[in-house]
Amino acid sequence: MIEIASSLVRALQSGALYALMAIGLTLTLAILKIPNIAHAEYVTVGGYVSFYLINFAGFPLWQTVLPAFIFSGVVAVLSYLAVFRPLKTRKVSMFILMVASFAVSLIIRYSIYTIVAAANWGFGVKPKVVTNVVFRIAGIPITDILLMVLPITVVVTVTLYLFMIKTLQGKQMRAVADDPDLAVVSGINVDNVAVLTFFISGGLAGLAGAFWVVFTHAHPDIGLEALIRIIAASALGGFISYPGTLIGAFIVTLAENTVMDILNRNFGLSLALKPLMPMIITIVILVLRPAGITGLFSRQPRGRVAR
Amino acid sequence: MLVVDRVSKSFKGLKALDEISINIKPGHIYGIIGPNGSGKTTLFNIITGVLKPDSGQVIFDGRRIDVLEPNSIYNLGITRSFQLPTLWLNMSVAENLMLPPKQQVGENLRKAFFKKAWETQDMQLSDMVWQTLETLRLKQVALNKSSEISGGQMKLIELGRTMMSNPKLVLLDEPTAGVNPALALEIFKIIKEIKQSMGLTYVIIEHRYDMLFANADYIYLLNEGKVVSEGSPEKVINDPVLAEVYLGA
Amino acid sequence: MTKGISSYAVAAVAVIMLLAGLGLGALVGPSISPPINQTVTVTTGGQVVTSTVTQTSIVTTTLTAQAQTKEYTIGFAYELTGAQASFGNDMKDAGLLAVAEANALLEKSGYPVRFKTVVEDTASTPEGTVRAVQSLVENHRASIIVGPISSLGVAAVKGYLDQKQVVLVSCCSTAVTLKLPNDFIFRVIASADVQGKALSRSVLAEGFRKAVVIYRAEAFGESLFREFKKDFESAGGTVIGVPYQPDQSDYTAEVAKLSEEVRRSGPAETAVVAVSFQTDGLLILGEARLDETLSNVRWFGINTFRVPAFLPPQAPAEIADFMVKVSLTSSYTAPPNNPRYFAFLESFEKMHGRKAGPQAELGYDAAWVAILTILSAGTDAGQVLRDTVIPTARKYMGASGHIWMDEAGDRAIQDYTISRIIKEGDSYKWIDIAFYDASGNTVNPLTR
Amino acid sequence: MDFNQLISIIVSTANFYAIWLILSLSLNYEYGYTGILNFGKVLFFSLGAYSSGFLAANLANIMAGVSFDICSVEAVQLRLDLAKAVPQLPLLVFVASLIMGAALSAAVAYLLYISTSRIKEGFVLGIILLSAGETSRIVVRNYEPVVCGYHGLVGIPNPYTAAGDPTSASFLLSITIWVIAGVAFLFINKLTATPYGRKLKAIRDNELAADIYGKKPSHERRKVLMIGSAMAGVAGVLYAYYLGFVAADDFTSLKTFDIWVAVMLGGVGNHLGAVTGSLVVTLIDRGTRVLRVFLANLSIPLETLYLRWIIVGVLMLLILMYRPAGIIPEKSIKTLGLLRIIERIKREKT
Repeated sequence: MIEIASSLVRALQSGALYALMAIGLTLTLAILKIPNIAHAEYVTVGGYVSFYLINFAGFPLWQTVLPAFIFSGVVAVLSYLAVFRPLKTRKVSMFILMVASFAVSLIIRYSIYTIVAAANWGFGVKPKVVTNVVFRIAGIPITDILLMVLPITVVVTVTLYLFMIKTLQGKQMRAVADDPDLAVVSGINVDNVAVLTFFISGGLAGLAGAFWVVFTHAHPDIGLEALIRIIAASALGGFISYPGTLIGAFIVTLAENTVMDILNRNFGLSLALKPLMPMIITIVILVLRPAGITGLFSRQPRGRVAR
Repeated sequence: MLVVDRVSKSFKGLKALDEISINIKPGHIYGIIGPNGSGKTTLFNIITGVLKPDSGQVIFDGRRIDVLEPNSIYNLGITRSFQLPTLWLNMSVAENLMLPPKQQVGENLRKAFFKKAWETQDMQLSDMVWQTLETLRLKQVALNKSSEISGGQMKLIELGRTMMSNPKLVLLDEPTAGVNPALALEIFKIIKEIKQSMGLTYVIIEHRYDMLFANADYIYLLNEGKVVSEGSPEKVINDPVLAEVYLGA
Repeated sequence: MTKGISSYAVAAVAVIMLLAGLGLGALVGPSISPPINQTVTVTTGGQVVTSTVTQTSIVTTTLTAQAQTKEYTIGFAYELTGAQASFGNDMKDAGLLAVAEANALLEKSGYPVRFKTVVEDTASTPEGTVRAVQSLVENHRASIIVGPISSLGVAAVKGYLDQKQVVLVSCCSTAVTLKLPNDFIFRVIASADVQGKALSRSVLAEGFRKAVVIYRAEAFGESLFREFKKDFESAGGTVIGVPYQPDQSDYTAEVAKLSEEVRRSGPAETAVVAVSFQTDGLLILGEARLDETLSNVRWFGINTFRVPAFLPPQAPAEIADFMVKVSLTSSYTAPPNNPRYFAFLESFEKMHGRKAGPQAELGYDAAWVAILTILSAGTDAGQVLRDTVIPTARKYMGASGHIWMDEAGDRAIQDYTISRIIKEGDSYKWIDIAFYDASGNTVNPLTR
Repeated sequence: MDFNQLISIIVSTANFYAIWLILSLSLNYEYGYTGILNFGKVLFFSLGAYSSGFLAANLANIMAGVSFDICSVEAVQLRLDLAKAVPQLPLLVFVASLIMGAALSAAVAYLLYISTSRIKEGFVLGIILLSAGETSRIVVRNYEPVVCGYHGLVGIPNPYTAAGDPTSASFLLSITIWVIAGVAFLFINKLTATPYGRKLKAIRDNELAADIYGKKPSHERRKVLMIGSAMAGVAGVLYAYYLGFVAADDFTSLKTFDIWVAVMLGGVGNHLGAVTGSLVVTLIDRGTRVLRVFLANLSIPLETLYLRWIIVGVLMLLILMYRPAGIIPEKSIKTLGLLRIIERIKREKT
């Protein structure tokens, strides 16, 4: 019982981080219809900003969060301006956007590789700041990361929600999500909305990366490694639902921790099969509940849209 | 020939079609009019199998077709065009016209290998396409990619595809939408020509009432998913319901 | 009629394009980087004249040639990107050190042979290894291949090398399935059974009869666990395994499982054994730090833990403190107080400006075995080299000890020194406490 | 550079190229012609490789009447010895593997397609295939009886052991690989330069219109996915026999993306595009290796190891932005009927 409880706590901790990562993916998908695989790289960028500030400038973790947010946000906006905007004006299909985002992710990831190799930081290095146990409940360790990440996730979620429904920009974002053409007609500057969306989603990924790098290690592949979970979480939210993504992230980590724990305990399933969990979730969700998703992917003809 | 029998369809609680019934007899041109959202296109979608009705049935030549897939309905002889042209955009105009004919041997996976089996048919096909291109006056763009031609030409190809499929019943969804008046006239002229020469039956959704009233034999006026008036053009045009529907009076 | 022709014309064009493209690639490739063994370097006084000639032609030069230097290429195929990148880079650098040392010695003695290195990346995948080795053999005419780390990589190129008759000396592949005689694969590391025994005996020697092993679920970790378990159980112990998928960034669930198994088996009499590499090892230690049970048991690890990457300034001090707290005991592949080992560590740091990583001594020895093999054979003919490797290696005393190869070309005897981490003031230090005697399968304490 | 070296470079490059060509052709058939977003190509590729390993290992055991663990060193030795003793056997097993690899891949494609028949959106099917590929990799790597789990299966004998020396045997195998790739090219070319290919393109360009005009999109897609997967399975068999080795860890999703890169670079919807695209990808691999050594000789301090990926990324972006149709753009399928129309138009113009 206590083991189950502690695996729940673990799921809560990484679930909150994955939620922050996945929200951005859902945002760009729902609002701009860009399936941005490079989203995972913004996590890595944020992670390395935090890693650099901690190890070479002596910052405490909480002070690295804002720089990581801004830096990743800027990288995300740059990738929008350089790649996605020109493609969007050409009205290419969603699939082409995804291929482009894959290329962007290659470029960002291997640029980070090059920088890390040139600066001799080493791969898979632990940052100087480490997680610590603040207190224990019945032997279950409660770490400072959990105590920082959980409130931040809640605050970010609520802020984002309020932003979306209260502010003009938020309303514009929703208008673009509903019907981009109509939004243009009603005088919304879609380009500004897109930049803002990219900044927020990249920033949130970077923010998650700042914590993630302390939780794990600094490696150019950390974003890639998280990608399947991000996709799974977003898929659980139907790729459009923002609260759904949040819950999805927790379900994914729950499956990886608690469900895997139960399977291991009762059926002797090897823990080495843990990475299967997000994959199986994705398949099951997509096969059983495709209806929530098909609304988003309207049957676009390939190439130019006749209109 | 085609009987739509008390068909209903709703989207998220919104009634698009409300127990609608329509009876189409061969050899005539039928017009369907009605304001936006009155369920005209939904009706076409149900007849061609794109949507399944919530209740009611569609009968074509004595056969119930609302349970069939679009491709089977097509093979029974119903073809349609779309309001927004749904061409095969990465293919040439000529190819777009070569696709509709039924029972092409060369389209069969197993027989495609044996060129002899389909070559003659493909040659005959090209003659048909040539004729259609002539009728539609589209020869100059025959080899262009269909995404690179004008909107009016796209509408013509939509029409051409219905001609190529050797149907019994043709449903045209706004064949002149977004087309200049001269071409619109031309299009209706072509429709009449084909009707005469091939003996087809047409059901046409159209916003240009003047042209529809001039060419159709029978009009259905739809509002909120129901037929509110029907009859000869003269009858419908003088029906006070028409003004009511359009002016909201 | 025209249709049929065009279909074949298309095919013909495709084939021509393929051949043209390949030819172009092949021509451009070597011309950018000329194959070295065809280059004859003539040293005259202080001036070096290099002219590219075919092997059979005679060098005619107006300068008075004092000696013709023959240059051999040693190809390094290492994991420079991908999951095992940190490992591979260390091995490569250790190998480069060996070649530099050899060249310095040869120059000093005036012996007219030099070694050149070409490094290729295997991307940590079997297919990448094949491509890397093919490039080394074909583009660069490597006489001998050194590397890769992973047994999967070695297995993937085995067929190719046997066919091309090129010798490969692997530093770190331990798979038992590659123990085949008469092939071109040689390994300067003992296959998993020896290391498993050494690890098992080092745990037994401290009086533990129960062990929980957390290990990488891949070829290396799994075979090591299997051999560990066999030996440990033969001595009356019980073993529980916790496998994990390597190359993840989150090991919380696995560490929790480890903790649970330790608690169930009794923390006081149970040893924790970690079979991890550098990156996953750091993550596991970092996570175990937060666990009460795991902070109060004894830990044992393989040689990968005994590297600077786990200690400040490269890693946070908390992890080193944890290692001290659990008296992490690790074995490394060298006989105790081996002067060559310490000389190697020193030279490595001098050459590359950083400390050597785990098992780097094996990368160094693999390169030396390759060098000595070529020197003893006096040729780069694959068949001759193959027959020369085993006798040469047997005469070689390396940084990792004596490399006595069996008939299958694998190291038969491996020396292990067992060391433990301690903290002295503010610095952390590994002290040697015992050595493993492979012939008697015993652990003997070191007495100074 | 001497002739033998040139030959051996061409041979080994062409081997990989030919295997990659089969994969690109099949993906182009699936995506370029029919619009199936198959992100799980590597799954079908790996199934071919697994069947070769599984058959080679188990048939050798059965032939010798022993029950060794197929992963043990004894079993490896047995396979190699048996191949020498009965030189016809490996060829037989090779042919059996080709059949089994193709059949298994097609069967799995069929099952996956019908179990996801409710899904109308190709994107979702793509993600399912991607996940299925990763799932199968993780399961096989953790389950020994297929191809020895993480250890990989060593010692798949060359099918032409009968030829005597290993050099000619491997050359014969290379020729086999090229011939199969050539046949695949001719097969797919002949199959699609027909009204059938035109129909597939209609399904790709606008599924709704194709359905309305009597083509059966779902039905055709299933067949295309099965044929494409069978081709990938054949490529997997060739790959396994070429390396003489199979390991589940080799079949990560990155391989799928490599194939996609080849098809997108070359140009979708035409087979020459796939031919060119995979050639470009192959040459980038060889080329950047050479470039790296060249730059290392110039002692430029920057690590150029990662350049290859950045080049691929930039190249892809350039293509997507400035030449969206790929290096070789798609052309009309010139069936006899279309040729006649073209002729008539020419005649009318003059």
